[in-house]
Amino acid sequence: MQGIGVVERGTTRRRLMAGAAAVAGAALAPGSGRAQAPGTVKVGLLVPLSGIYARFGQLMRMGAEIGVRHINEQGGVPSLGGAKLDLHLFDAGDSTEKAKNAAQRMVADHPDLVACSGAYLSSFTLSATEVTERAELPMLTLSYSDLITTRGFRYVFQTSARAGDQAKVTLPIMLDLAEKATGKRPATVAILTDNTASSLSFVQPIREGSAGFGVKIVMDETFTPPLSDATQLIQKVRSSRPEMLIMPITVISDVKLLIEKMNEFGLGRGRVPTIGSGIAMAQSDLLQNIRPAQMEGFITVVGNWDAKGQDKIIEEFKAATGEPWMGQNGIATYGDMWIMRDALEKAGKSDRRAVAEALRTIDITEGAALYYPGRRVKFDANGLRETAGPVVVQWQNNKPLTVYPQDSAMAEITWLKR
Amino acid sequence: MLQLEGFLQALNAGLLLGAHYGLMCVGLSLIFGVMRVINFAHGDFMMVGMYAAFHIFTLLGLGALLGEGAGPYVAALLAAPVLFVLGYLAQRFLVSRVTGTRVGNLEGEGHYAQLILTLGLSLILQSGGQILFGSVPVSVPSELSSEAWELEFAGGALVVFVNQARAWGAVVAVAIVTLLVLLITRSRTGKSLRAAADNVQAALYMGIDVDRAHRLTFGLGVAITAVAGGLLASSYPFTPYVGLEFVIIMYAGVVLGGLGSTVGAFWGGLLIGVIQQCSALLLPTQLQNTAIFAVFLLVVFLRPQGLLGRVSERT
Amino acid sequence: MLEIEELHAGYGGTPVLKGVSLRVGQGEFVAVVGPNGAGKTTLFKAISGTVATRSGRIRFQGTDLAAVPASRRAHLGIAHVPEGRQLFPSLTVMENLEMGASTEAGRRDWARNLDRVLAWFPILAERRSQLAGTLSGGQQQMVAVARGLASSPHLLMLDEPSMGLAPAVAEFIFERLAEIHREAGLTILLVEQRVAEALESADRGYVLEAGRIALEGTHAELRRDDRVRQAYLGM
Amino acid sequence: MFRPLGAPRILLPILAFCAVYALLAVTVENSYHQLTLTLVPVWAIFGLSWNLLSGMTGLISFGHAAFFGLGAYTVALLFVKAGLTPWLGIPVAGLVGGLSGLLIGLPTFRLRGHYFALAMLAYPLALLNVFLWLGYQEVSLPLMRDSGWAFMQFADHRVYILIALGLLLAAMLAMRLVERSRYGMALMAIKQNEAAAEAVGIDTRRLKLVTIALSGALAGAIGGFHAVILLVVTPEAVFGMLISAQALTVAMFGGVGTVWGPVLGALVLIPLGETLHARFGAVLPGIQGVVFGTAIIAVILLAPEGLYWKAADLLRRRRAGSGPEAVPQGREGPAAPPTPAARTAPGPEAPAILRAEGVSKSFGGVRAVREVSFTVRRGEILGVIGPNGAGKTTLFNLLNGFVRPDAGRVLLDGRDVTGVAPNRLCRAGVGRTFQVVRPFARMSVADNVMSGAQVHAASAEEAREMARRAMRRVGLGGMEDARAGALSNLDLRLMELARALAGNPRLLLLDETFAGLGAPEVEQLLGVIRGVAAEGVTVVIIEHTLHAMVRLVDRFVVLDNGAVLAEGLPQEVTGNRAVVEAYLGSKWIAHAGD
Repeated sequence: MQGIGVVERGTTRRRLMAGAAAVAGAALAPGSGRAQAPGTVKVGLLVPLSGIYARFGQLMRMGAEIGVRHINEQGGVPSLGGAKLDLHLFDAGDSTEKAKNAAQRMVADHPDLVACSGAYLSSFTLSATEVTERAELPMLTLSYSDLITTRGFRYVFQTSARAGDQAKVTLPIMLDLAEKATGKRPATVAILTDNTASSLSFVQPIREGSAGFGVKIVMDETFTPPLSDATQLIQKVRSSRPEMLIMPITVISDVKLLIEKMNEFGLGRGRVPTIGSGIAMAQSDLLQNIRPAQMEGFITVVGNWDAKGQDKIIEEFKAATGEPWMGQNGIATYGDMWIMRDALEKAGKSDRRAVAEALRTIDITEGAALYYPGRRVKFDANGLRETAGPVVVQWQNNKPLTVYPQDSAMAEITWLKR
Repeated sequence: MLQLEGFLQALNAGLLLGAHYGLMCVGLSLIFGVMRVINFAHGDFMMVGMYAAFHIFTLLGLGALLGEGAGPYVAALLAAPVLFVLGYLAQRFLVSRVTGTRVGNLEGEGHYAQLILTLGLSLILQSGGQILFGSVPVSVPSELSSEAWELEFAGGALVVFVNQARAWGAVVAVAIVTLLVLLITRSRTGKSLRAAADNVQAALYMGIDVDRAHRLTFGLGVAITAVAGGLLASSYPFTPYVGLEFVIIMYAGVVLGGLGSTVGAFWGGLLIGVIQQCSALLLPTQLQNTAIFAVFLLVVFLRPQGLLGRVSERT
Repeated sequence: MLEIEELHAGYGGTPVLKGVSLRVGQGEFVAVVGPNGAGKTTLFKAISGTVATRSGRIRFQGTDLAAVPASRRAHLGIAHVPEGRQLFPSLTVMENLEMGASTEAGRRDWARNLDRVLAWFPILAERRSQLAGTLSGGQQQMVAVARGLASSPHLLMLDEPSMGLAPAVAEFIFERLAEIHREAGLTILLVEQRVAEALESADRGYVLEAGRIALEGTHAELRRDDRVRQAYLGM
Repeated sequence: MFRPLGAPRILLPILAFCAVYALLAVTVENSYHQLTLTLVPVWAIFGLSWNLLSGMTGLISFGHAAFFGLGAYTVALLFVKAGLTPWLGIPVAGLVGGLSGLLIGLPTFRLRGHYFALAMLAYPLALLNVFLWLGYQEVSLPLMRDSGWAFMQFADHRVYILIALGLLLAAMLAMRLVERSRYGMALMAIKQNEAAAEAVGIDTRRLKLVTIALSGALAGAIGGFHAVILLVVTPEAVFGMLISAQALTVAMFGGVGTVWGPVLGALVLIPLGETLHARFGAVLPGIQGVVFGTAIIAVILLAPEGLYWKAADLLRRRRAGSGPEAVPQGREGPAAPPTPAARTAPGPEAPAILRAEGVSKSFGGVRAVREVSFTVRRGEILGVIGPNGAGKTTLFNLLNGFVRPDAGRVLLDGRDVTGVAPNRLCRAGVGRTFQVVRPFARMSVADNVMSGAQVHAASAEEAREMARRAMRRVGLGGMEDARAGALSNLDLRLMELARALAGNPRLLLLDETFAGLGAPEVEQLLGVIRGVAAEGVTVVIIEHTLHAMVRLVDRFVVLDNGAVLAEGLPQEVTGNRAVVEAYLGSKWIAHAGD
């Protein structure tokens, strides 16, 4: 990127022990020698940059870097004399322990950080916020887990709707839509979910309240990702003949196996209307792994997505990264940078406690708010964004397009008739 | 009828997937059988094999050349020589230093050193893989991965879908295992590998270059597992960290079949595929891997030498 | 053909051979006898390279073996029939013989060697496709000897070929060895506990005790020696 | 090294290390460094737990994450569901770990070698799936703002370091005590040679179970503490394969089978991994793994047995080169004890101590021992001779319970002991030596001998005294501190004999004790054995050659081809034509008249 991402420096040198000689070459990283300019404010991004989740972290990094560039180009933080944001990256690695270590490193080595964003996986966010909470460093996150804002923490701010809430909002909309398209309200639903925390929270209200939604659950299967074969799961879908399938999946390889198997069994492309949760079913990585035509009609519910009115940013993101669309990870961290800027602007000083206080009281429908569904940034007492609702994305013409909420929608939702 | 259909469907999926597992296990088993080394990095070598297949497919334009039907299989086979060289070199420069005749004086016959070394190797392959190949999951494009032959029984009341990509993969896997068995039972090289496995000292007395036999074995074992990975690469998106997901399956399969038995390893892998897919008929799907471990432990306790293993390990 | 000078060898920290010197001439049949643990097997292993030499020299047909790796020594013409047979149990009898013929000479002369060993040990022809691990002790020993011969060696080294065999079987093996020595003119170095058979067939013998050569001489000399009688019978 | 427990030389380094570490830790202000300093002892303890099972018994476990994870979940779930403080949760976690160790050990100890290692792999991975299935994807320990101390939540992270260090200190001291105890000796004996351990009376199965329970308890407790540090428990993070690998890595990297190994391993690897991660994780993601892996490989190629052993060997070599202290201490007296009281061979009327009745055993169709019957009289020296491969060692294995006969009985003092486990026979007074002596090369002679005394002694002190006495009996007095690896052939034999004698057996089975000895050495050993017999110990000795035996034994049993060929007084046997033929071949007889 443009060298906005500044790696940690300073104290790390002392820690270099046995590995020093071997890695001396790599140590000459770009930007590592740069002194902090007087008019800058340090913000952090703690995401997995290595290990099995690195891909997601990379996308989040791209979004944040563009966000910071835009903010700085547009005058930084006016109330701080136009101070520029200075983004620092921290690698959360591939385990909760590494994520926690990185968070500890972040707060210990950078006492002047005012806010941070992260940490992709909800378990990483959970362990990282244990650190940031104690350090009184505000942390913005898009993790869906219900646990994040139910622990009584005061320095964590969840920008997306919790998975359970997403399902509660989405399901009736889907049922209405089906009724409108087919003339018949779906009465049977099948649930096929992996057993990650966010998927389980998504299906929980449906399992518990199916009667309230007026549907009957005809199949309910939970599997441990990653699958090695989807045959018998899809066979169960096939034999239970649901009118709608709820299928929250988090791992790309499972998406491929399940979707291809549905197509193989003649259930794909809307034959069994399928609603997922999370970004795995709409990620650009799918293009490398599955024919987009096979995705046609699939719907997934996410926390944030490319929305109407963001074309310029999206185009820039696409040009800078070569990605075909921006997606939740890019847009969310982009927006997080703007929330940080707006909170700094409100706080009027470069201090983490002041920023946290500003976040607790912020209520805007402009600026950063434009990058979030609901178009408003206001956090409740637990740190959950009040108007955060689900964003519904549907594959249409080989692309996942936002179809809900209305003010963000880039296309009309369609319900393929059986 | 529905239950029967479900069973047949699961069995069919299990057999097809199991053939892929079997091939993977055969590679690991070969190395174990001849060198008595537990290769922790075996799954990561398979990962490199998957990437090799992917890049061979893309760079040689196999999709355009052969189509997305046959192309992926050719790519998988072409990954073998690449991985053979990699395995050969890894044995030549690293593993050989803690195996074979050099470790007689080491604590635990060098097993500790072998474990740590292959763990280190595993780390390097994974992390190096991330640097070289990136972290975007990829798969080899195949037009067969969502195509099935529909077998109708009972006048169409019962339909079994046989996935074409997996079916052809299973055919290739069986063919390779057959070729390998012919190689090690019929050819002089194969026999000398078995001789080196049976008795290192006696093999030396015969003038068999045991070090070379070990290099061949490591290369061959890695290459075979790489082909299995390449075959899966069209239906399974992978990242540099995919090895860990399969290495456990490989160990279980190899032990089930009987440590050191090449054919046994194939049956072990096949059995694991079947258990994994059929367990969901009885147990929650979430526990399908637990079922593998349960059966694995059961078999090991009842028949410690594995299904086809010899009664005692070489001492 | 084989000259050993002041050989010291052993495992880890324990020396086993403490200065052994020994010669085997072209076409000779030489026996080495001695109690268990005297270093007979170590001596053989040092010759075929699986035990490291500390000091001293081993020359075979003029070549200093120090520079020859273990796996190449068979190719020079040294066949080692190890103690306890050490067959390849999961290979068939024929495959074991084939492995014996791993040397260039062995492959070249395969057909001739096979005819010869099957003539000397006809039972092997019957058992050709049986797994070697399932044979009886005597048959296994025959395979071991035949496997050694299959390499077309210049020197055949046999380590306790009678071990664990019934006397009649052991005698059969010794008779064959004598026959092989006579007919093929093969140089043979034998380690044996059955002193009489060993010395009967051999031209010369050495007595190895505690890593040193205690005695040497022709078979007649040794057979008459009181120390040999005492050492091996306690008479 | 042959010193009573608690000797400063053993404990001082540990105390000094912990003191230095603590001093260093309290001066560190940076909370991230504090975290790293906490994790070093955590992983060191986990490594120690692995070391206790795998390093000390030689059974490699790939599944230590099972205990670790159960411990972590115990603490987390007790906290969340029952509000139980980790101060109590961690001990419970230890208990859970210990119990799971027992449960896992019971079936798994039936397996050996690679099968054991790989079977262990299955447990944590199965548990991982089970915990996912149970719905414990993410368990978060609640933040207790007002009662931090009560719930092990400290504002000052240095408290965590001190707790972790305290646990490490306790674990290291405990491990050191274990190492020095009879129990530790027994573990060492198992690792060296499980059969020999059984033969000196160690109930190997029970001991292994105790060990896996202790190891599991330690791993469970530290898993629980780790949950307190991390505050979030997920199945992948506690049952994952990488956790099991972590235990292996720190222990093997630092040195297997020593207290210092895992500590050294953790001291190097944890900060190294962290530093690499911090420095390069965000610059060139992945490079940290490459460097880390390369470092591990480089070290293991240079020091295949781990840092500690490499350092120890280097140090010893240097000391041996310069200092006089390395020269082994002299013996107290001549190797042979003073001329023993004259003994007379018991006559045919003497009572039988051991009887074999029609004992047979086949291995894969080969009849190794066929219908062997004979009697050992109390107080005699009986020689069992026969050519190599005649079945002598198999017969010994049948006599002391290693192998169960296919047919026939073995009677000890008239009581049927057929198939009774060797350790129980040993307790009943049957000692045994082995053909191949495999000492703990790096341990002192006394420590080697002690392993034979420990089951018969009430305390380590007593065992030490018994070992000392046994060493004097065989003429090794004064050699206590010599390294077993540096002993001569004869001294090794004497040490093996002392080990068998340390348990004060009534009946001693000696397997090829004279192998590899020169004539003067044989004489010395003959004297020792005569001395032992003179003290009233019955001796059965297997030999391959006759020559020394005729001057030692009262009576011979001659085996050939698995069957008794002859039995009788030395002069009868050597004159027996069949015996001569079996030994020397018929040709000898033919020439005998020359």
